[in-house]
Amino acid sequence: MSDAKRFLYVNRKAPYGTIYALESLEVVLIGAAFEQDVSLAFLDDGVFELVKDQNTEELGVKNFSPTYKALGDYDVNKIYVEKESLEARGLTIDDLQHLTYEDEDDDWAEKDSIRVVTAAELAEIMEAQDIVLSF
Amino acid sequence: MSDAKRFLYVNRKAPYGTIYALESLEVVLIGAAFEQDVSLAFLDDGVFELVKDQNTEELGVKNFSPTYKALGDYDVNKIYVEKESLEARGLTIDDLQHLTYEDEDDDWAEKDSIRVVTAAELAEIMEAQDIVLSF
Amino acid sequence: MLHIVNKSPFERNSLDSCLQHAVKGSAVLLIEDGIYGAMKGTQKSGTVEAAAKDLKFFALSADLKARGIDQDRLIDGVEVVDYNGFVDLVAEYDKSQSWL
Amino acid sequence: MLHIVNKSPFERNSLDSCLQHAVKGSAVLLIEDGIYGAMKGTQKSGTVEAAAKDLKFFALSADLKARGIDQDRLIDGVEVVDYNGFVDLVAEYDKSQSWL
Amino acid sequence: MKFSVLVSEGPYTHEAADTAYNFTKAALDKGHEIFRVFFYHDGVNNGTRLASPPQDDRNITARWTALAKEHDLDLVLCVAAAQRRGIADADEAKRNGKDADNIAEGFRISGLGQLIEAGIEADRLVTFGD
Amino acid sequence: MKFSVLVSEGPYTHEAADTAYNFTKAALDKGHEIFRVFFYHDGVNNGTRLASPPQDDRNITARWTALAKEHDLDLVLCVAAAQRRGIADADEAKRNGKDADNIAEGFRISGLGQLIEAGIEADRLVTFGD
Repeated sequence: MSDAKRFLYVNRKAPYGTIYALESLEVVLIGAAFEQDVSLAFLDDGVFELVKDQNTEELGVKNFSPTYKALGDYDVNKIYVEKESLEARGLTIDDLQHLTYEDEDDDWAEKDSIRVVTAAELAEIMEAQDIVLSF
Repeated sequence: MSDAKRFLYVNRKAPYGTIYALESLEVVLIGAAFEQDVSLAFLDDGVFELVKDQNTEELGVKNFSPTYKALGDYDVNKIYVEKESLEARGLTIDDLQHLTYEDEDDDWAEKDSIRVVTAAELAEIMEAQDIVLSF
Repeated sequence: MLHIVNKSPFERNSLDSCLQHAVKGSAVLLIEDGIYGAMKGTQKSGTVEAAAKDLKFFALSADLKARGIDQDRLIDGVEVVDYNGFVDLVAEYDKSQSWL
Repeated sequence: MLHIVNKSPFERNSLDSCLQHAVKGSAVLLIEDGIYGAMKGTQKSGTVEAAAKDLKFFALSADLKARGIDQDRLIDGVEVVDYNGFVDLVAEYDKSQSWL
Repeated sequence: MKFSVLVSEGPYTHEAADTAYNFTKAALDKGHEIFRVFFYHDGVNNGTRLASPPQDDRNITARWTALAKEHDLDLVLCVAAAQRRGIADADEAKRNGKDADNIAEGFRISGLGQLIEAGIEADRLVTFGD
Repeated sequence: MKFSVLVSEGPYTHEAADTAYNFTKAALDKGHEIFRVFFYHDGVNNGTRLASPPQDDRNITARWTALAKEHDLDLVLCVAAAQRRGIADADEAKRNGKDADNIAEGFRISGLGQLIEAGIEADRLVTFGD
């Protein structure tokens, strides 16, 4: 992994209103095969992408939210959610899907993928990347 | 004109960043042939559409702002610009193009097409329409 | 008039602008990402709560459900309608304005 | 890092969000409708003026001219660059982030 | 009641294309008349027959085509907007020297005047956009 | 220096399509290398040959085609995004049972992996979008 680049996928938009959340996820899944150092950031309206119990039957579009659950299987387990963005929207971590991964360095123990961070912490995370892809 | 419908074209977006300002103007010009009662409203970033001295040479796209000057010839002379939107953007009426028309009921005297109105006045103007088209 | 708002109030100014231009007795229908404006307990709830004295608020059920926003999270007085209700609102009010 | 903002600060939250996440020493390039954020005397000027203590601001000349915004209307310290300057900024900073 | 519908965004990218369809269908199901559905701006991209969306998702163009067939709907793509964005029927392709066309069944290309007429003739005009 | 460019919006509707072109051209003129221009989301609509924009305005697709020819540029349309939106080359058209294709000269269709590779291989990746 020493040659790996640090890729951050920044998600700032609500799901369904536009396609960016869905097509961003498609990039992440394809990108997982490239063995890079991948992180995802959810801030601003992007935090709405992870809200649980999405049901698109009446809307008549594909519900892509279950796919977030698969991220752990793709070794995508650094998922940063911004505290200030949640608070501004009246959300807590309990409103979001519970995303986990199995830690191969810790006897495959199941661990949380989501880490709630402050805007200041997220700013440092962004600064530490090689590539920032925004959707 | 008794059967005419009152059409209001609402312009809320800046020019060039998106095509809506230009394609809205194309509707207005075509619509002018239909002998309806036409008004235009410029509010929010829409007020930027009327800013004078636009020069798109370096950008490499068509400068469509001279077309606003033609509106008077098409009998489109009720152009409402919102005072609060101008003020929030540090603009005054002097920053905008001077749009005029010739008043056939007043010996073809040249008159101003732009009327600066408050948000409250604009709300009443919107309410008085039959059709509101937003861009 | 029926005002239709389809953008998130956290991302854009369209709900704010709509509320500044909706006269007393008008209706505001929140659709697509606009439904986030109907949530209580957010940074934006106060704006809608204040406006609800003079305006009727509606939110589209298909868009609430798609986004996992349960009806009990909505500001008191916001009425949930389905697409049939959307059609009825358009018919009931003499015109509509979409705040794009 | 070079932050790139292409939306009007009056319409969207992208400039605000960018400024909340740009660390000291970063640069912010305003392009397309984002150039309105560089104007002085607006409701939003204060945000950029305050941020200018820690960040360098640039605005793209092609977008300023297209919109009829003269250089003397810009906040003090905002540097105007052309597309060549845009390329130089991308090369100078180790990465860029577009606030879409 | 007689409705006209204006669709200002393309398929999949903005929900407007879905909301417009769901609204139109609900209006028809309730017995209202749809005078016309007019596609402007990127809305004209709803009328291409070359799209192949994923099998597990809706096919927006096919849905419009089916609704048009069932209810004899008038689906009009603005000619100026279509020219800018590369949507053409056989006539337009020929007129502009193109070697192919891509318009889907049930759609037709016409002028902006059809939008104004849609506003004049209908009791209500509803806009779906970005 | 080696740049990659990501274009996320279609032509004319959003200025992103223009800015991306102007940036790419300036970078080439300054002697930089463009590893790849990748078109995603509605960006794939930049690659249709069926558009006929007004004569007094720029032709965005033709401009890319000319730049690609001059500098041997790699212009890649994302296959998944292109399928959703109806942009096809001859192979894609055949594979999806379509009777026509519409891709413009100088563009090719390939997978999303090409975007990741563009990020890995270039010194800088710049995104233009809405």
